[in-house]
Amino acid sequence: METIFIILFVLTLLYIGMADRLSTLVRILGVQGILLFATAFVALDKVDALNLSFILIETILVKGLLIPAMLRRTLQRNGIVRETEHTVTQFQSLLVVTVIIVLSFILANSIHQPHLRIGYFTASISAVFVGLFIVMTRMKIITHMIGYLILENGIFLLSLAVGNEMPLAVNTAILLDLLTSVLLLAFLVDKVGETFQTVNVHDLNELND
Amino acid sequence: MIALVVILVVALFFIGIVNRTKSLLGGRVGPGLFQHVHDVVRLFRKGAVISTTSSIVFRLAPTISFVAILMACTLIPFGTQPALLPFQYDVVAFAYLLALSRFVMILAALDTGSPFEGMGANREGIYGMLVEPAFFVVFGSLAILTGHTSFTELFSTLHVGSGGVSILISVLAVYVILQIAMIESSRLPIDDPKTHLELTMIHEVMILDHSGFDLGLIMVSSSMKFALFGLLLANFHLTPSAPLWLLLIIAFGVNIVFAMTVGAIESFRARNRMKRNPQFILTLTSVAVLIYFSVLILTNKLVL
Amino acid sequence: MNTLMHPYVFFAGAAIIAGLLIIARTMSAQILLLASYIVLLASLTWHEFTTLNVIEAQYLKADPLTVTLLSVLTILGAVAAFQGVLYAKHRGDSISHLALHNAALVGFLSMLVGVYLSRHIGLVWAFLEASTLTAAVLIYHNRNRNSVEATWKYVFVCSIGIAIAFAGILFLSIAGSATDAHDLSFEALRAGAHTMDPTWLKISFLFLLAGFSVKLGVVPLFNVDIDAKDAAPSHISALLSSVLMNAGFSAVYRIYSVYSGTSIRPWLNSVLLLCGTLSILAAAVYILKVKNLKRLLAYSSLEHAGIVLIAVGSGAWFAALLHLVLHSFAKSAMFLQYGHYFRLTKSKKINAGGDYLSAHPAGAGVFIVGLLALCAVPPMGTFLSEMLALTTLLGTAWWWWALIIIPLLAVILWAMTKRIVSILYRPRHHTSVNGSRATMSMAMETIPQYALLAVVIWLGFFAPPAVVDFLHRASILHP
Amino acid sequence: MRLTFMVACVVSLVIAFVTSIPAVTVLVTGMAWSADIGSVTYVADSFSAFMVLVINTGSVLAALYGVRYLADDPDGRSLTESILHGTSFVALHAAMIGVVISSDLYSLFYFWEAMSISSFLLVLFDARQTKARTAAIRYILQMHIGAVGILVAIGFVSSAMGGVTYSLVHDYAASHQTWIVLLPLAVAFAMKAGLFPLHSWLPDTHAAAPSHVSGLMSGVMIKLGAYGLIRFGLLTDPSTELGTVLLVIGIATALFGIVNAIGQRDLKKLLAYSSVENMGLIVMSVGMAFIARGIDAPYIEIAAWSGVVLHILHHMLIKAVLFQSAGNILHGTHTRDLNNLGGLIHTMPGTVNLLLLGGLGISALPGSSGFVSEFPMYISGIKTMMMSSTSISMLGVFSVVTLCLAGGFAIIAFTKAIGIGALGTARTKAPLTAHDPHWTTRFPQWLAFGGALFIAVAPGMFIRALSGVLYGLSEKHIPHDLLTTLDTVGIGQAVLIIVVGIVWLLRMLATRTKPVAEGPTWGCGFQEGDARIQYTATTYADSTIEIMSPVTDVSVSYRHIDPADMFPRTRSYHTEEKDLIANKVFDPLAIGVERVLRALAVLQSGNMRSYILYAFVFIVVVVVLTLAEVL
Repeated sequence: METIFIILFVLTLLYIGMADRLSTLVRILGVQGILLFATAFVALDKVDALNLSFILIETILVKGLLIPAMLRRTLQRNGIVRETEHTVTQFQSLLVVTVIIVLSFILANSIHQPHLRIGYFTASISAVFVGLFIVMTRMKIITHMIGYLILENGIFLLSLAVGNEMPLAVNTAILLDLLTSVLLLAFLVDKVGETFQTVNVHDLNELND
Repeated sequence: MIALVVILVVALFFIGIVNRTKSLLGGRVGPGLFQHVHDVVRLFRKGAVISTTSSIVFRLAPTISFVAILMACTLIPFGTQPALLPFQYDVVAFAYLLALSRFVMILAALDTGSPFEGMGANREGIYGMLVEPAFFVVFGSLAILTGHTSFTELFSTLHVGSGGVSILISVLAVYVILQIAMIESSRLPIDDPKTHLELTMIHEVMILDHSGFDLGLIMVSSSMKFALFGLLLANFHLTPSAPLWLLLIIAFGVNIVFAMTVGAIESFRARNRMKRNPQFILTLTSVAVLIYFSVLILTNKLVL
Repeated sequence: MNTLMHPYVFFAGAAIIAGLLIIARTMSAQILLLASYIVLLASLTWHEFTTLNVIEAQYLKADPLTVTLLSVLTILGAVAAFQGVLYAKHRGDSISHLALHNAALVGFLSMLVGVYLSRHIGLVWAFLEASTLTAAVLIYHNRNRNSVEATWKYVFVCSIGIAIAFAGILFLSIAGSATDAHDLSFEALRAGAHTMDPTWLKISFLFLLAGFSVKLGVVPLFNVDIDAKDAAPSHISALLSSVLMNAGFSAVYRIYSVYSGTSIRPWLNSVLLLCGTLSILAAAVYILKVKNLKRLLAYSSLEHAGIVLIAVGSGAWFAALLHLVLHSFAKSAMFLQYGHYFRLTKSKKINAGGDYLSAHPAGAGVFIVGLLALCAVPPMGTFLSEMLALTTLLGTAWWWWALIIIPLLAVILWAMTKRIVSILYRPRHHTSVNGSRATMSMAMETIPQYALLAVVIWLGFFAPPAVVDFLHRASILHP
Repeated sequence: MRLTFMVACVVSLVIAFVTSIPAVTVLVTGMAWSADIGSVTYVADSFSAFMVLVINTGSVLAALYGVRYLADDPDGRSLTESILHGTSFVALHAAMIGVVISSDLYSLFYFWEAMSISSFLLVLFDARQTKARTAAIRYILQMHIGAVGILVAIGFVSSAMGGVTYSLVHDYAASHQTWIVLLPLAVAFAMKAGLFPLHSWLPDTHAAAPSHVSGLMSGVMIKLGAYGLIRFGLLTDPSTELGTVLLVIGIATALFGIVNAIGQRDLKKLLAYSSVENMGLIVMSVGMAFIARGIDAPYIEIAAWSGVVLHILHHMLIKAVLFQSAGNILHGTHTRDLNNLGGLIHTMPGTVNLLLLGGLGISALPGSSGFVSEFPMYISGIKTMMMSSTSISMLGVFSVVTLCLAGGFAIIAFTKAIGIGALGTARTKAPLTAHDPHWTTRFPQWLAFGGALFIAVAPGMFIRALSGVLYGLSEKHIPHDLLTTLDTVGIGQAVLIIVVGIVWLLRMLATRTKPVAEGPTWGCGFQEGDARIQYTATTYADSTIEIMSPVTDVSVSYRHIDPADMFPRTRSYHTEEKDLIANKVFDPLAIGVERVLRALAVLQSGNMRSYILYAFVFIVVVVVLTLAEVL
């Protein structure tokens, strides 16, 4: 069961590699959020109400609904539709994502750790690197945010892969932090758009030596 | 004490002999032997013309220069007769006293603000500097040879022909000292007192502005400097065993030969080109080093 | 007072004060609230000092390191809060603007208190991330192009960095999952670390170091720190260079001390040396190039953070902590004085300055003494700590690292001196704007700066044995 | 300014007073002084005590001069600056004392750095001028690099021995390779002492510093470099090899220094290069002493040490006189360029008299303290020539030749400084309007000169008084005939001075009645001679520089006249004296390092995407290095 979700999740990563329209990326993020919930739900050994509701909030509510909605709003406010400048073509981008997934699989397979779930590990590592890849290659700061969120999803999966629980208090703090940082980033995207009249990264390099 | 007397006496006629030799070789009769002395006496009596540019340095310099030479005279022994003021390593003091005389004369020259005197001063400084290593290496070598480090002790054991001493070393030493004497006294081949083109002079151009008593002092100093080196050379020939009268004769004889040599050289040789002078003086150091090595071999310190 | 000052009380109090600050609409109320927050901080510090190594809240515990850093935080927090009010006054900011700033300041400082106090690695992470968010508000304070850019970059890179660090924590728990050490508190980790798989430990340390480097302000993620310090108001830059850096140190150092009980200790040390050396290299490279005084100071922080890591890596833990503390004071003084510089020259540029000795004599004194402190020369305490660090390094098997580090330090010294001296002495031949001279009140404002610098001298050479002893205890996290 | 410095002066006097008492006690009783301050032990043996006295004398002279010098300071200065200057002065004084009474490397390093930094702050005094600023910064950089040597020594010794007291250094040197500890220390000391090829900071710094500070730095501070070499040389049981190395370095330094002094146009730079020379002579003599100890030749050793001790004293006093005179000239004329001076003896007689006397002294001419301080060096040199081993004998030749060449060059250098700078006619208007400063500026100068004169006529007395120091250095008693020789030299000097006086009186008597006419200088028929036809500093040095061109670096910027130039344009001829080592070695090195570092400066691109990349590059690099087992 969980293998299906993992494969679906990896598929979304491939889709991200191809996607061009920003709204598509945002939608994929939403889908990822729901997939994460499903995975977590299945993966959890013993489901207690508190933990379940916590994960529910974190994945469905925050990752699946709240963040995509907010991103969509930001897109509208700044009038951004698609990524117009690429440093790599879509073909290359897809190729790289594929390579990342393959390499992650090889890496995960080479690790012999009894408590490590290889499938999760592959997916999470792929997501982390795909997220970073997005950040590296895209020009719009909003895409950077999306890349960061993909990375965060990867980290979430990784924590599932490890299967080690943080105390609830710590988990809550982490969730709060993430949420706030995303909100703050969204706010800053607006501010950058306002102040610089651009949302392209390469215009944002006044601070250098 | 005897040494000082000898030097003073020699100083009286040295320049006279040089000039007489030159004029005889040049086919002239020339001035009398003591013309030089007369000149000095006349200068002592005269008033002076001094440059408005000059200062106390200009006036004081001849005096200091004279005293420095005088003090140098007190360091020279006469054969086995000790010098007036003998002490260990007085060789150093000797060289430095000559340097002092040079230092003040250079300053006096610069004090006039004349371009020619500046030129002479500059050359005097360089040649004086270049000649010193030769002097020290020679006397150092002699010190190694004899084991003594003051003029008095040195010459009490060392003279040409004295037992065990290589003639070669003494001859070379005499040669070097002779050349040093020529340079220090501003004679050929470095300098030519006869020349009347200021650009080519060294010592003479430095004293262009001096007159009267001061010029007299300068002339006395240069005569004494000659006599000083003359006695130094003579000391190589003063056999300790000989009686005093013989020694005196030898000493004066050496000085007369020295003066005649100077005269002869000045008659037959042309002055070096200015550019060649440093190199010429450096040759002396090379010869001095040769002496040093010979001494090392002689004292069995260096085995070839 | 003692029993009352539970950390929870502190955090509750801080939250209330922050809330009140946002709604308070008079200057005096703002000042009063800030003052009460400082009192709160001070009493927490005192409380923790008296209850060392007692677990009060579930995941909060104070050890000597905590108390040391808390003391620094209290002092610098007080100075910065005071300076913040003056800053708003000079700029003529609205009271609501100031209120937001003050509230964020309180939040920021409280989050750092959390970092110092946490004994759980996840909680450290959470507090550090929270400090990023509050710091963002402070960096954004001036609301101009530079601050927008810097804030965006800072928040974004911090988030990425902190995500990397989180991956490091997860790798650590992979390492721990093979054993029974499921608890990620420092005590449990320390107890179980030697049974863990060294490879995973290495990987997790690498990720944690890379992630937290953004807080400590060292290679690899130092760049955004520089930008943030450039764009933030000067008293905030002072805090970023001192207490925030200390927080990063606290995190890295606690992790280091957990791992150093295992077989990978030599590896840890050499990684820290590499990281420190690269930091110093980067600092040297940029200090040679930089034209902006504020960035110069920021790069100097990079250098000193590098020295601290080198001290840790070579085993001179006391020197590391001492250097960290001294640097906090010295750098704060310099940043505060930079504020005056900006007010007088209306420019961040070094070549806008000149003849500072006449324009602002008292401030020039701060620059000189501060420069001496940053260059680590007698009679500054930094001299002692840097000397200890370097001599310890020279006594280890890695002594040849010193051959790289020392020339770089010399380059930094040369470049810094050259720039500061040019500000102090170079005659000004500019237009009327730059001809302004410091007022009496500015001269008075240098008193706290001198006080901070005095601490640098005092701590280095005349500190009472009790203080030195306490620092020693603070620097050794586990016996 | 003046008031602040007066406070500094008083504090300095107090320090001098307080520290001199134990120092004198040490010298008189021969018992070392030691005290525990905090956990650190400070020790003053006879050599330290001697250095303390030297430091105190030099500092007090500088302070006394400084008070008046600063009173004439034309620039308006802020209170901060005054306080900084005063504090740094006192700090320098105290730090120097600290250096010589330290008995462990930590304290040494502390005071050493304190000394560098306080002198740096003092040099900053004139930093409103770009040149002075640059010089000061170069100075602190080089001092910092030098001080690293001590740091390295601390690292090695403390890790091996668990402590860094001097006795542990000795044990370390005995049980390990001596050079491991001695070489880094020697770099530090050589840098401070201005030994070739690490001397290049010295001329610029001395020229940039205010004159009381240059006098102090040159007279006292750089001696501490020699102090360090001596102290640690003795600690490591000096061998003939070490002595030879020092001797060779000393020779190179002395000759390089004095040849370059001749080339200088800047009066203070000339003096500074002369300090390089004198440090070279001191170190050469130290080397000689070590060699003598190695071959067990007590007479030579004692003679060499006497030379060192006397030369330190002599140079401290005479350099104070000279730099302070230079300071007076600078204040009077606002220039240090000899080509702009001339004829000062008419407008500033008081200052020029001192310059003259100082010039005589520094050229080591008879009648001065320089002669008696170089005399024992000659003794050791000639005596070494007479040693049985050929190689040792050759070293003696080298040292004697160096001494006499340095003496000869010094004559050229100082006749240039005095003759061009102070005599002749004024080359610009500046010297014409100059006048002597207040007599109080000359008070410390006369004080210093008086001291030097005392040394000149009674060297034996000094050596007797300092027999404890010499015993401490050599562990041997002074041979009687050495004392006799020195006594004779002293008497001879006194006689020389007296005879000069007598002859001068006689001359006055003889010429009293003679008419004296005044006229222009003889121009060989050329009537329109003016100040411009005089020899200049550049031309005076030209022939020396020509024969010494391999070790000097004088650049000439002049375009030769092209035959095709029908109407020649205005031409200029400009020479610039540079330091060979600085210009050809250190500067290119520094530029190279800077270029490499600048080339690395692409990281902070402002491009955030690359910032994130760095994290991964870092992780990958560490992983690769780990796999490669580098880490």
